[in-house]
Amino acid sequence: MDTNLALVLLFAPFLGFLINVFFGKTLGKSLSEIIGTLSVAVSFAVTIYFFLQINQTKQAINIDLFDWIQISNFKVSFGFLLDQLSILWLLFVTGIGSLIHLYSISYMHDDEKMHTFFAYLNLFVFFMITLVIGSNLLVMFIGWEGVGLCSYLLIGFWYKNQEYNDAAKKAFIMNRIGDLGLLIGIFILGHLFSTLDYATLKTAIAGATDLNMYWLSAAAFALFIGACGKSAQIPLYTWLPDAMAGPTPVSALIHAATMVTAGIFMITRLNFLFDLTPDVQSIIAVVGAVTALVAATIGLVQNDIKKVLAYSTVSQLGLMFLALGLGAYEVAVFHVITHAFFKACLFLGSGSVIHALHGEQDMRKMGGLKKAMPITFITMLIASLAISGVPLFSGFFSKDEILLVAFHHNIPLWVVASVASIMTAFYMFRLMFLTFFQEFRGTEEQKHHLHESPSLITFPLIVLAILATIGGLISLPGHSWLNEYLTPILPKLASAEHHLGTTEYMLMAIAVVGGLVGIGLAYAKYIKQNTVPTEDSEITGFSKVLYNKYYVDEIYDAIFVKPINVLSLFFRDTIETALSSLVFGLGKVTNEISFQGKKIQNGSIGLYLLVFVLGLCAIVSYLFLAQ
Amino acid sequence: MNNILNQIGIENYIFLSVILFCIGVFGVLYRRNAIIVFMSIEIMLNAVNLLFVAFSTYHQDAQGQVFVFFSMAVAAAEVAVGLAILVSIFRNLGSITIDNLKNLKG
Amino acid sequence: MNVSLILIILLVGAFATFLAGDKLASKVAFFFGLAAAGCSIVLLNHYNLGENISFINQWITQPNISFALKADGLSMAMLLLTTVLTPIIIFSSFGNDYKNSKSFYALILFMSFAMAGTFLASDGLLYYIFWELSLIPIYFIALIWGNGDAEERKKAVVKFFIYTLAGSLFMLVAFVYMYQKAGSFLLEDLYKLNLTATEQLWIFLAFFLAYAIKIPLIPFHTWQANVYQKAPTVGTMLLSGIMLKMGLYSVIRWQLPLAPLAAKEYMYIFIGLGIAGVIYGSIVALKQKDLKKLLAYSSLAHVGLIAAGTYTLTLDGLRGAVLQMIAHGFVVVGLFYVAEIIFRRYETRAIAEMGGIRSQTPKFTSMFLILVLASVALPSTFNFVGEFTVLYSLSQINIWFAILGGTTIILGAYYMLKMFQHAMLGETNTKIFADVTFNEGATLVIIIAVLFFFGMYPKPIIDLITPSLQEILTQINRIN
Amino acid sequence: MSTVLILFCVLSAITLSTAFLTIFSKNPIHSAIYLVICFFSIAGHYLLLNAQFLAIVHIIVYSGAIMILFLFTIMLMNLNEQREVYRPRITRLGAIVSFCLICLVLITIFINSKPIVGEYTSTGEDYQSIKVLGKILLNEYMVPFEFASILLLVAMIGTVLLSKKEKLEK
Repeated sequence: MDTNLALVLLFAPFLGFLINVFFGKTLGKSLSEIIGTLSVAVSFAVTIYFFLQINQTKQAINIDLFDWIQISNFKVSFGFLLDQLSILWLLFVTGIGSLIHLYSISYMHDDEKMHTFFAYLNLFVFFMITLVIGSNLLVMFIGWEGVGLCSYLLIGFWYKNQEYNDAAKKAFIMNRIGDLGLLIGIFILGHLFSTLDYATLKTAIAGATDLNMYWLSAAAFALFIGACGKSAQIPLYTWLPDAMAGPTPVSALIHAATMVTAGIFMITRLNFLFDLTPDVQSIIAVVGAVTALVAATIGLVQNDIKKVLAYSTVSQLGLMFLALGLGAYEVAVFHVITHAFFKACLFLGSGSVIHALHGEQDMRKMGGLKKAMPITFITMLIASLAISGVPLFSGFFSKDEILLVAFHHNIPLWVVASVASIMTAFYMFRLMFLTFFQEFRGTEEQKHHLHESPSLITFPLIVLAILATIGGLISLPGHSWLNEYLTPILPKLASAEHHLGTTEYMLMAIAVVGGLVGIGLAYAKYIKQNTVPTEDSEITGFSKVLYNKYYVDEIYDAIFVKPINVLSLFFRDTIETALSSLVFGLGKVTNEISFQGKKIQNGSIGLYLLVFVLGLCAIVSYLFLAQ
Repeated sequence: MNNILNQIGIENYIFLSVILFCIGVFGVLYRRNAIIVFMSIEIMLNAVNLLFVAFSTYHQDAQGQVFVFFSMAVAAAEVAVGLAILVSIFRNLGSITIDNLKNLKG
Repeated sequence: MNVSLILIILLVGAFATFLAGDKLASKVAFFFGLAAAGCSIVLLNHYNLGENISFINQWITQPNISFALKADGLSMAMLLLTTVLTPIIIFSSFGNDYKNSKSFYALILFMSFAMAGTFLASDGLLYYIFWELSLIPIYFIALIWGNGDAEERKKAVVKFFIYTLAGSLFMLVAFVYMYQKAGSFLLEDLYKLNLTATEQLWIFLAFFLAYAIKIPLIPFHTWQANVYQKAPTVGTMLLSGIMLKMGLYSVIRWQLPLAPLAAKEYMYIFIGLGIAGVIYGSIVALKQKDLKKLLAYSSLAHVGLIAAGTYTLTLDGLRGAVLQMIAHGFVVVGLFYVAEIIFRRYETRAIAEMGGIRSQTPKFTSMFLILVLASVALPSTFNFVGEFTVLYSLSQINIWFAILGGTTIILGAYYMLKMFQHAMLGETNTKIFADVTFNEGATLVIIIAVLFFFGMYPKPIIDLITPSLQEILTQINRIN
Repeated sequence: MSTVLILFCVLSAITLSTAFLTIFSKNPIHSAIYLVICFFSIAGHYLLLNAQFLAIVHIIVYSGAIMILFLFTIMLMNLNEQREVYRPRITRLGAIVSFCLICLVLITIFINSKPIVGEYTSTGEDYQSIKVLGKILLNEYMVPFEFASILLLVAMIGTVLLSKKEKLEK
């Protein structure tokens, strides 16, 4: 029963994908939309069933289908593990997935390749489910690479634009750099423990008496590189802002709520491993904090509405990694969930705005949309308040916990994270003010067509806004349902170490005040002074560096891409020719020797006879005298 | 009947024919005139024939002489054909110096 | 019933095709190719039931040469690859019109015959004969039916022919040397030889030259790209799909067990060479303008990895190498076929002249993309199984080997996606791209189906090859 | 020194010297004449060895037929004057060196092989009279004998064909 249901859970989106791929055109738009959405909704329904079941039984469900890959010292089976963690992840993957499918019906309605879009989305959900429920690292790796593929396909959905294709390619390749790290980590774990199965790995690590710490750390570090690639951490984060080339629902689903959290999922899944390697943990924490800060600073000056959200995502992911690095996995998971709600809401809201403005993404050409699009405005405002950490919204609880943990472990990290969250509040409200307040700065024609989006778009927004408001309830300070729920996975709770005391309340207050200061600054600058960001060419000073994202893309281009291309040209034109002429040279030498040798055979009978006689002498003397 | 070799010694015949053969070889290598080369070849043939006959006597066996008989027949045929070839070469090239015969060149 | 039947079918097929005349040739060849494939599947069944399907007969008494065809799991796997790919390759050529097609198809079957023989032969000289025999048809196929300037083509093809032939001569020398010691060319007898380390080194090097040129490993690869480009696509498929695997198979079957001491001693050098090939091939592929040349260099990178896997001398390395060989055989045939499909419509192989094809033919694009992804070893395709196993074995030797070899994951994705982007995506091409025909589609679908099936369920092949690889490993690890 | 030995020495001296002269004469006609003398001396050797039949045949075939052929050819080509081109020194040197070398090698071989030199037996049987040779030739060597005649016939036809003037060329 469970096996069958798990298969339904997994293959419903895949079936949707197959139907949309093969019959999408014949079915027509509305049918393919319905099938696409329904297939994910079915998964969601099954997930709820499993969720209810596991909430009662507290028993993980393990399903082994068949042997997949065989290595000399172990076998990798194709199996699934449905436990608290994976079901939790499934809940928001399929839940938000369904909402975004619903949203896409309206958003993508005018696109001629509607069925392809839904097919890709379904395929993504399928791979994401595989990633989450795989019972070992290699099955997870199928999903891991699969979601990368879908991300590639969806970023490059409008394939006629080569810039989008470049962005898609970049995303795939950067992900693959991380994937190599992940594979190396898998190899090392394979050598060390002869298994890739989570459960066996856990017992093996727990039961091992003399662990090779060097290799263990290497494995953890390699896995972390994999997580960096997928979750857009320094140094592999540059693909995520570019990935905004894809349709907005894609950005919401893949590049905000689900796929980018895969790295966090993996590290949480292997918490028993990372707990043993404090060095790697501190690397993770530092990388997370730095990413949070760097991305936030870049986000301060971006003018593309989706770019701001993208950097905000990177920044938030950095905060999650900070929590992971500090061993507070449950806090990271909590933030993943709340972030999924409010960030999906923000992206979908921005999509709604872009939809209304017929594809305009530059905030300098927006403004004053409050009246025209009230629902979008209110939902986005709620989400912005949540992300800024305003009390009683979900983001407040999760972010605050991260800051608390940081404060308890390392004050500098806490400072960095706090600065990042103040910046977050600032740029989010900069976005809000520029988009929805003041006067409309676009063309007259756009102004004329301003309208609230249809209900299929606003419904998901409302649902997500509600979730962004109340999402914090799952883990209230003091009494955390989430922590209890996750106990089988995470036996040591980092956040449980501290109780609410004066320090904690003070920290909360600092965070809240910080958030409000950020909002206030944005209000002062963009409402009171009524500033509009300058044109690209007029940006100067440090903000130019920020606007150009610290020139990281250019630096990578100069360090990696250009040298490889130059090397390729060098190999192609010089080395290949040299090797080729070496072989031809060998032929030429042979030819030359033969040409010279030909001269001996000049046809002179006299010479022939002389050689003949000498040869005769040689042979005769060899035969008779050589004994 | 006494064997004549008792008085001369087979080794003398061997030396004689060896030297005669070498003279033939020398002639072939030394001269460029195809006719003289031919003659030198005849000298070599005769050196061998002489040795055959000497050993025929040594072994008191007629087979050596029979062989000489055949080799003479072959030599006659060879000379006839060879000279005919020389004549036609001479007709075509106007000379029979073997240095001119370089058609064997590859 | 034994494996000689397949050789007979293929040989008879070659003659029958030649006699059938130009019009019927392709169909007759396809029929015989299918018959061979069917027959080998039946034989596989017999083999799996534990029957002896080997064939040994005295052939020449002086010197002692036997007509020995030994079928173990490894040979059967390679035989299946050959016999299954042959009809696919023949089928893929149905859209083309070849001059003197009776000779063309007869040569294809003949080549298939020789390659199948190479995979089966367990007598040194017989193996050598098959090995060289396979060179003759591809020489004519590439020379007569190839494309591009005739002079250039002749130069490339003659270079290839002489190059490979010269390499194999050293192998012959090694065989003759061993024959002098063993008095027989039979593989079992050669195994029993007690060769000193120095002798083994020389034998190893002699074999290595033959195989390094055939596989090809850098820096012996210079024939490859040009011949791939110049040969007709069918020839390229035969070359890259099957013939390359002859070299790799021979490494496993002949080189390693016959000279294990040398293999162990110099393992790192050869693994390094293979991995250097991975990186070099990937980087060169990046800037290729010709689609077929790009695929040739990608092939260089992949076989470099496979070769590195074989030289690890571990079960994983050998197993991964064999899996990857089969997977690569299918993928590369598919990719070259894609190049051919584009060429049929646009009359060009220059990537710069393509682009914007996707909007005209989504079906074809999807299949192309799947092949591209399989080639970069996306999990759930067969190539991933092979590549993962090979990389795992490399990491057993030294983790840095795995990291360097793993760059194929990144660089492969880079050049393949770049190629795909410029060939297929972008603004709709002004030239009309007709949708794939049934033949073309069916060929690609079969290949893709094989890749996905074994990608998810490689167990049958793993079970088939593992016992014989273990046997070879015991030979490698025997104490002299 | 027995008379036979003296006779042998004299004959040998004639043979070798005329052979040398054959080679060194500048005029081909002289060479031919010396060669005839050389052949005669060889016939003398045959007689010394009591091979009368061969001696006679030798004189008839060599001195008679072959030498006449040579002389005819020389005259046909009008070679009675010195026409030989300049011979490079290296050629002559090479010839002399190889002459010495082959002499040395053959004689060394002979000395090395240590032949049994001593009493030569004589069965007293007649083995080389014309009568006996004739019987052997026409019994044991019947087939080669006939082949020899075919050979001569072929040679004759060949010679005729070769020396015929080709008119087609011109």
